[in-house]
Amino acid sequence: MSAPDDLVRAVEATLFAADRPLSVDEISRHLGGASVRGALAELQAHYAGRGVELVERGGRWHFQTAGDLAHLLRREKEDVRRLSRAATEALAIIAYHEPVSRAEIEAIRGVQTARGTLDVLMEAGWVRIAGRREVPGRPTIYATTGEFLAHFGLSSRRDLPGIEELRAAGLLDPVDDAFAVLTGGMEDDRGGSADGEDESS
Amino acid sequence: MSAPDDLVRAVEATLFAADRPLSVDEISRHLGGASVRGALAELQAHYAGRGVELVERGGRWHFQTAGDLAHLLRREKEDVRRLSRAATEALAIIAYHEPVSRAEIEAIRGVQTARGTLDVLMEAGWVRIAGRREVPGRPTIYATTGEFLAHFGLSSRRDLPGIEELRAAGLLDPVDDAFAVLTGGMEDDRGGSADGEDESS
Amino acid sequence: MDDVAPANLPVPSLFDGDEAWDGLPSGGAAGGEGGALYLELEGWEGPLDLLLDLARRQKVDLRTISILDLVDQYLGYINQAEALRLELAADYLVMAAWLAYLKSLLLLPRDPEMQPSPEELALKLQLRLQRLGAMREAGARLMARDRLGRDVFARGAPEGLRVDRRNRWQCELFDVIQAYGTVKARTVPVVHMVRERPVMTLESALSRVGAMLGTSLEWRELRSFLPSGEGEGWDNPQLRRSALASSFVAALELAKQGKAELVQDEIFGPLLLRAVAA
Repeated sequence: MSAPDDLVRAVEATLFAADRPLSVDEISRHLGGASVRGALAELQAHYAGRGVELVERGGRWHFQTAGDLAHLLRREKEDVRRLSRAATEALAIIAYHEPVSRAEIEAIRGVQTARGTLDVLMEAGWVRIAGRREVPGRPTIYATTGEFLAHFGLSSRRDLPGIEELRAAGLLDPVDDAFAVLTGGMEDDRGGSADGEDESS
Repeated sequence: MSAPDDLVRAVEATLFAADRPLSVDEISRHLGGASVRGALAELQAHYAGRGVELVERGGRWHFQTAGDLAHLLRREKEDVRRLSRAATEALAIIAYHEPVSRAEIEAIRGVQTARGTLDVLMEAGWVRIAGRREVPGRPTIYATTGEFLAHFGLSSRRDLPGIEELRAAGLLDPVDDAFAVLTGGMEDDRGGSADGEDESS
Repeated sequence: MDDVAPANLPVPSLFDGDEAWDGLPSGGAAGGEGGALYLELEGWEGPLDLLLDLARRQKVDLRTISILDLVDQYLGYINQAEALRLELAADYLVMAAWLAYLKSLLLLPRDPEMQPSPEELALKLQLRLQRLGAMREAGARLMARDRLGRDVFARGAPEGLRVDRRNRWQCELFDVIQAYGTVKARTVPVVHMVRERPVMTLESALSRVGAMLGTSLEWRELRSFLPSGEGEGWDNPQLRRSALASSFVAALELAKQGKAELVQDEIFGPLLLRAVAA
């Protein structure tokens, strides 16, 4: 590689330090009126095939990262994170009851659901907006996605265990047995009433 | 000129695109963990003598225009902060003695350091608080930053102009130490009077 | 005796002659010999700074400055300032006093007992001037380097590197099912049932107290109206408390109906009760 001459070096440095693309005239003016076209051509040849290229766009010259390396400018980093309990509950409710509005999710959870919770489920790709309910206020309704089924190894939502199976598995027992004990232990008959709803959908 | 290999191109592109100097680790992490030292050396050699150079400053690498082109590129508009004499001296003392406390700076300068002086240096990003000295009073101690090295074109503090000579001449030692050496170690009371504003602390 | 630079002491050497001082930022004041000093105290960063500048004007290596000359120059400077009635900061005056003292020590016959000797005091001053001089020069050399953003430039318009963080959310099917179970269990309507507790009703207290009152015109304490009897559970303290409360309300009711009199001599004292004589 032959050493570049001073004009080439000056053009190279000028374009490198410029905060915007420069026209031939601007470069020339910056360098005391020197004729810079030859230097530009030389630089362009020099940088061809390198990680950085000298390009002309609409009569203005600038350095830019080589097109095939553009992916280096944006790198993705994945953080593995566990779904929060609130989000897991919301997901479960959507899966069992879909399509549901946020108000319905809250009614079933008995707790307010933060806006971010549904965003997380959508970011995860498991929940999608499934339109609007045609009732006053036209609330957005949510449903699960194909990705949801794939991620959880379900062939369809029918694969989700029904209420009776949940009961059999003890999953409907109150979590907080300690609470029951404290309040006098009469934790028995909690009405056949409650489970009536929907395994269906 | 042989075509650069993919890794060299990738390192070149990454450093060109970066908006701040990058450490070897950062470059490597950005490129999926590749070992980049060889590529850096190759790039540095390739750019030597061009209008743009690859430099290492305090362990971080960046491209910058060649120093000998300063006369072409110097910009009138955004002139670099002109440091006051007090700030310049304080900066030199911190750089050559770091880490130092304010009292140590004042001992060398023989004058109190105005509150704003160190602030200016910290605001410029050249000086940082480096903890506290574990002596009575636990004074804050100051040191220079990577930005300081980058701004003044120093690869490391070893590059500080004349630092070896100064050290060899004992001029980086406190007056009392130098005095003890010169007078054969009589380190007794120090003339009680006006020069008493201790170098110690 | 003029030149006090201690020739007998080894002195660190840094600068060869005065070239090294060229190019330094000169202080705010300048001036030639003999009173041509003009005064510009703002220009000085303290007395040491002034001394250093005076020393530099001796045009010699800092190792060989004449401390006595330096002292004279400093004192001359201060005198001039005072003659012009300039207000001098205290530290300049302190330094002047100390230098005058040092000068007298250097000129007077030597006191061999004195520690440290005047020469040593002078040496210390010289060491301090050397250190300040060294740092001043270092600062100047630093400032004169090719500086990023002034002499050399980073890329003007870097594309920038971006790291997009993405979350990969983790959750197992079991978590979902369990969560549903939890929600269901949590929101099942809760039925509250109050357990039957042992009480004495107001009605039964009223009839009991009323009946017992009819047979006695003596004052009797309320507690004596309470039922007792081991087998019937009247030893249950809860039941006894209930009986007392109900009997008290019954007594009030009887008094209100004019069938009984109530007396209590002191707060929390025994509550006495008897039938009203018809």
